[in-house]
Amino acid sequence: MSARELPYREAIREAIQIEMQRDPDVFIMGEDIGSYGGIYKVTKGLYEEFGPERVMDTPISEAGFVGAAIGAAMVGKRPIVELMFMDFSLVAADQILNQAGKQRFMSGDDFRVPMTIRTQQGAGGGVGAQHGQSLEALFMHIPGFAIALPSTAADAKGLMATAIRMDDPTMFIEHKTLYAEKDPVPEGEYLIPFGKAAIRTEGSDITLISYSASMLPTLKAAELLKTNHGINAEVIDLRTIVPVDWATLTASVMKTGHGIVIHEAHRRGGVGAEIAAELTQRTWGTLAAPIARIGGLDIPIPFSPSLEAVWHIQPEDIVNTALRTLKK
Amino acid sequence: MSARELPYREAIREAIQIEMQRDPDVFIMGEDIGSYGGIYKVTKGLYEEFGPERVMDTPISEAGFVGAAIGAAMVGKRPIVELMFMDFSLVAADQILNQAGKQRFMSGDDFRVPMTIRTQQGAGGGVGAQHGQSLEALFMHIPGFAIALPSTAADAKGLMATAIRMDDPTMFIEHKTLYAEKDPVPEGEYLIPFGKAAIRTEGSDITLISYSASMLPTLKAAELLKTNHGINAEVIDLRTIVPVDWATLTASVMKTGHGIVIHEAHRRGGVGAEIAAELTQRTWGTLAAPIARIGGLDIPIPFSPSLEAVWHIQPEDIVNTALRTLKK
Amino acid sequence: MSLSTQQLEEAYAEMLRIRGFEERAQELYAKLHFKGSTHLGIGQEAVAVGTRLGLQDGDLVAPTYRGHAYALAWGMTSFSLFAELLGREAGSNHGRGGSKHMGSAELGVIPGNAIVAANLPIACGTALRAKMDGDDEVTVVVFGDGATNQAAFHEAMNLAAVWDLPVIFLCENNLYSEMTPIKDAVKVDELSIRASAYGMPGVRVDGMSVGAVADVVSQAAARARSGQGPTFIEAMTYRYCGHMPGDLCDYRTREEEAEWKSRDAIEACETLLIAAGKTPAETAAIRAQVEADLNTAEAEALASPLPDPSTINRGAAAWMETSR
Amino acid sequence: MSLSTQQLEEAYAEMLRIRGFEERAQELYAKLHFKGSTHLGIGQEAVAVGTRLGLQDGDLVAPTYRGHAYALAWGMTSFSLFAELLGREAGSNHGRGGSKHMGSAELGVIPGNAIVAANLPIACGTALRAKMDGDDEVTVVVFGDGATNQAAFHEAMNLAAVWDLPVIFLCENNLYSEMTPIKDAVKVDELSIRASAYGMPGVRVDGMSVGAVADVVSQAAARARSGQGPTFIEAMTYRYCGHMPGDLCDYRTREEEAEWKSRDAIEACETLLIAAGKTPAETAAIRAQVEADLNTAEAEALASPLPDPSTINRGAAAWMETSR
Ligand SMILES: Cc1ncc(C[n+]2csc(CCOP(=O)(O)OP(=O)(O)O)c2C)c(N)n1
Ligand SMILES: Cc1ncc(C[n+]2csc(CCOP(=O)(O)OP(=O)(O)O)c2C)c(N)n1
Ligand SMILES: [Mg+2]
Ligand SMILES: [Mg+2]
Repeated sequence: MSARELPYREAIREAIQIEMQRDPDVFIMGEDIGSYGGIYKVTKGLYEEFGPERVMDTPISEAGFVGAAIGAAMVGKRPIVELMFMDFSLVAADQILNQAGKQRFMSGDDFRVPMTIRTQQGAGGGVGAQHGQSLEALFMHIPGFAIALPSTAADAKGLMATAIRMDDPTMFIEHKTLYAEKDPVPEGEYLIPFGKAAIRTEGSDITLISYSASMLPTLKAAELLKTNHGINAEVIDLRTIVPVDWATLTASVMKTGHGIVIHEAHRRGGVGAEIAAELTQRTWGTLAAPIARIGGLDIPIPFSPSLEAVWHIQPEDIVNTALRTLKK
Repeated sequence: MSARELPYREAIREAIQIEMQRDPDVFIMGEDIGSYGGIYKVTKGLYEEFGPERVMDTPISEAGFVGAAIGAAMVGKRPIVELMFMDFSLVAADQILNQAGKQRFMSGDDFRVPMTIRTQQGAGGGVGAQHGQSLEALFMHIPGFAIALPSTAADAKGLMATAIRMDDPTMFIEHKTLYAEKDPVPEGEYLIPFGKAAIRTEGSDITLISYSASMLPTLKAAELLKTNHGINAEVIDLRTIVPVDWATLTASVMKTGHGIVIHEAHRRGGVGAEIAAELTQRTWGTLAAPIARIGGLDIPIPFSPSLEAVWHIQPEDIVNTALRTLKK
Repeated sequence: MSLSTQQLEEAYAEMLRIRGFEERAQELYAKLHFKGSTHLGIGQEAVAVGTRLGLQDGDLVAPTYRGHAYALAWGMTSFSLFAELLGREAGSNHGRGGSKHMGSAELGVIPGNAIVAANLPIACGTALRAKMDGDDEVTVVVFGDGATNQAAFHEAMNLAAVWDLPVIFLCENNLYSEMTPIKDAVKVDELSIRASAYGMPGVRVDGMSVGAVADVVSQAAARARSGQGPTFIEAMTYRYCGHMPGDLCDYRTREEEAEWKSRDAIEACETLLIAAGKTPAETAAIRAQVEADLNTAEAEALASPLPDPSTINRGAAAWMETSR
Repeated sequence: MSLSTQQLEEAYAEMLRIRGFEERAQELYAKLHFKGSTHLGIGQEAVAVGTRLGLQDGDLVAPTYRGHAYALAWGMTSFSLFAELLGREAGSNHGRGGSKHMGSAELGVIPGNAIVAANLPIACGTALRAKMDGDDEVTVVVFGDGATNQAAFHEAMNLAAVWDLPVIFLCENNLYSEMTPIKDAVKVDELSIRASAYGMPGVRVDGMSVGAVADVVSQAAARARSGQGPTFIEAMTYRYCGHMPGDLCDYRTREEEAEWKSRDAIEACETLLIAAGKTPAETAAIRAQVEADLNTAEAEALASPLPDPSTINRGAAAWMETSR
């Protein structure tokens, strides 16, 4: 497969476009995604290609249209729903957590919900406490959704296509600060399985585990560790948090003996807690130090740049934690 | 303080009653809580004592009346809101997580939200997938609420009174299977601070950490461990999960070298993950085995009794995990 | 749409079957054959049966937790419902759902929903599919008077209206949401006025008359099928039983109950049948047949096995881990 | 309520102040003095100013993310708003909230809300307090046309109606929710009809006329104060600017914009003032004074410091841990 550079937003669009061309049951709906092309322009051009019936603008009724997507999915469609900001998932939380994720089980496998919820998250740039949250832990805890949080354009394309084709509900969480990031992206149909982490940098001293936009400070920290301290970090991109690729994580931590999980979401009760607790179980005996966690501070996201910078994870936070973990 | 036996539901009622007598700004609202006294009869008699203005029946509008409680709290009231089943918190999730928990911070400390959300959770008895969930992890992850999950009538009384008097939002999570459980409960004003765990059984071999109704199988497991295996478990009741009493937990695990966290909520991304990850950090070097976690299975709660029994934690599950942890 | 004798007879049998089922469910619960509450529609049968009569094969229904009547009216067997109530493997949902969630993909029954009003948006979705695919299938979604105060009601009503969806919003106004009288929950006298907020027709109908219900439903269905969009129907009805087991109904008067029971839909239907020439012996025979069938189904369900615990994964997605 | 010359003059100055603030906000954003979007109400000033004129001191307002106008009309200083925009410690929210959340407990401004319609239930709560305590304070809650399709709108409208709360629901119908025209989002012609679904009076008013707005608001307030409950007001207005920075408004026509601008509320107010005997020199002096004040406030805000990172805990509850 040949690849060309494409920004993250366009890679996602391409996956949706190809899936809509392949399967007439795929459609997408959300607020201002039609002729406007979406606030972050992910759906730009789809309206022109597929028309208002398959690229549907909705009223500001998240619970309503997520529910409508569930219903359509239960009778054979493959809807994609855009939630403009992930924070708005909370006005649709009942439909997402009590409905979509439970229909198949409660019906004794009589109904399935092949729906994809697309949304974007992330602080940074003054979006504040109600437009920047990273809420993936909520959707990980309650069984129902497979969840992807791609950090590269290629992953975004491959995981989006897989999500759309899956027979159970998936949540596809983009990050607002990644939309313009470019990567080589394979052309045509391209699928990446859920549950397969990517080793971004090989290393033998410590395993850094992250996903989504937090991969950026994590990769930066790995560089700093190497350059300034001669430490070889292995950097793993989880890609999906449901399911988690335990095999890759376990093998890496067994090799390095040290691990840190890094994510932008609040640390308390975050995905890092699950990874750290479970990995500790799985690698006990080879661990040389407790697995550390780094997350957003345990307060709402502040608006002011001087406070937002403290709230956010910096590469130095990761470096310092690595040094502490390695007792250097 | 003298104490008499009182069921859990009456202990909660007594705390509310005393606080309503003390402070005219305290009021309570919810569905069918007035003359009917609430589905689980917690508010029985309050309507007669305080009248419809302070014991308010509401339409089926959880987002609406949680929001109204927030607004009232922002201008000086101390509302208590009953959410009939915790599962219904999801239709009010925006008000709870995006509004109540953030107002104080976003306003630069200009507004406070001294509101208490009371609700009940718990599987068992065929309540099924939409009426039995334990969702505390969701509300722990997003900063905002202090969260209590009492397991005894006395704790329920003391923690409820504290919750009502707190100046920030609190969530008070009852368990439907505990309402009829009796304990000695102190009379009159009685307060238990948040963040103070209770050691229910002292022991030196392994620390069992739990809360709410899962204390019952946990205490039973401790008995079985003692009787059948000569193992002395220390049993700790967390009482509040925000804040967590790290000092008590750390001291215990440092003493025993082993720990298990047990809760009814799904294990993945549950409170147990946070406790295990953090305790591992805090007790590293004294830990003889990884801290284990036991939770509800990672599927919606099944209705049928034969499946519900498997979904639920049994004392034997805890015993087996303890034996495995202790390598016995 | 006035009902033929044949239709009246079918409606009569169906309402009897529903009531007989509900009464047995009540007893099974009282005798501790199952747990976890159940919400019965004794007294409300005409709404479900009239609705089904007003529709066509292939039309979908999305009921509430008080959904047995619709499941039966849509052709699900009483055996599969008894078995589901009892949590048996042979139940409509293989025991995974229970009383509140009975459904059938084959028969067009979207599972009942235990969250008030949550099936309204979902029904917009099934209707959206029909519209997208150019099928003339209609979805009817059922909910109570109290549900009209819940958020999802509003968003679904508006979506259906603005998208001209082939959906019928069927409100069973039984005057109470649990123990709260509707007059304490809304300030309007008729709920049907709520339709006007969405530019949707709203109509109130006597829910104790199976013919009247069939009538308005068939008109709404015709509207929906011709692309004119949704209709809101407020069917005035009454549940003779409590909201749930143990509810003593002390929030309403015995007089009110008696007044509604005096207009019982099954009795009214029997009177019509007699007037149409049926003999009391013939109606008694229908009753007896329904009773016998229900007895058989109940006994068979009671004799059928619970799910094997090792099959707990049925209906779980591949990535749900169920080991402890 | 027809406005006195004195009131007209105040309204004129206030609308100028608001527009001047918004234009400066736009420029500050364009010049990268702050980030994170901001939602301006250029063109809609008469709604905020008329509303404040129709109310009394002590009445509360709960705006949206497009809330600067209300914050200013309720007496918050332009300095504290500039400083908040810029994330400074001296800002109304000490830089914690930003453009969308400006509020003041002292002045009765419930913080703006970045979740569409979320302030409606909250406003029911502040009104409930007044009712409980027997105060005759009124709360006005502001939202857009698009917000009337959001769940919380519905629940709040119904609660307020059934509890006779002293609250005014003020809908700024500017014809668009972000880029979506209201006619694509609802099927009704007038949003005010939505009030009837709750048994609440609904009225439409010209939102480009400060007097007309003051009029209906003061009537609604009188109703609320006398215990008769809420009113829904639909104020027809138009935002001259985009929904947010970068919005090029290519979803609407230049003709439509011109038509609305030809009815500009500030110009109309100036015409009235001149008709009432003010000279052009006098109105120019008012303009100049407003400009000068805004320039000073803006400069002071730009010169004021950002919050000290060590104070990040301000407004955090005791149990929030902020160490990493
Ligand atoms: C969101 C939500 N809130 C509350 C409940 C609890 N509940 C179950 S049924 C019911 C009453 C519903 O009344 P109505 O809509 O009139 O229907 P009815 O039960 O009378 O048929 C309530 C409050 C629920 N299941 N879901
Ligand atoms: C629940 C929710 N959904 C979507 C958004 C994104 N959003 C912000 S403003 C807006 C448009 C609101 O339109 P309207 O209510 O007409 O108010 P206006 O902005 O025109 O003043 C939308 C969709 C949001 N903030 N909250
Ligand atoms: Mg009802
Ligand atoms: Mg608008």
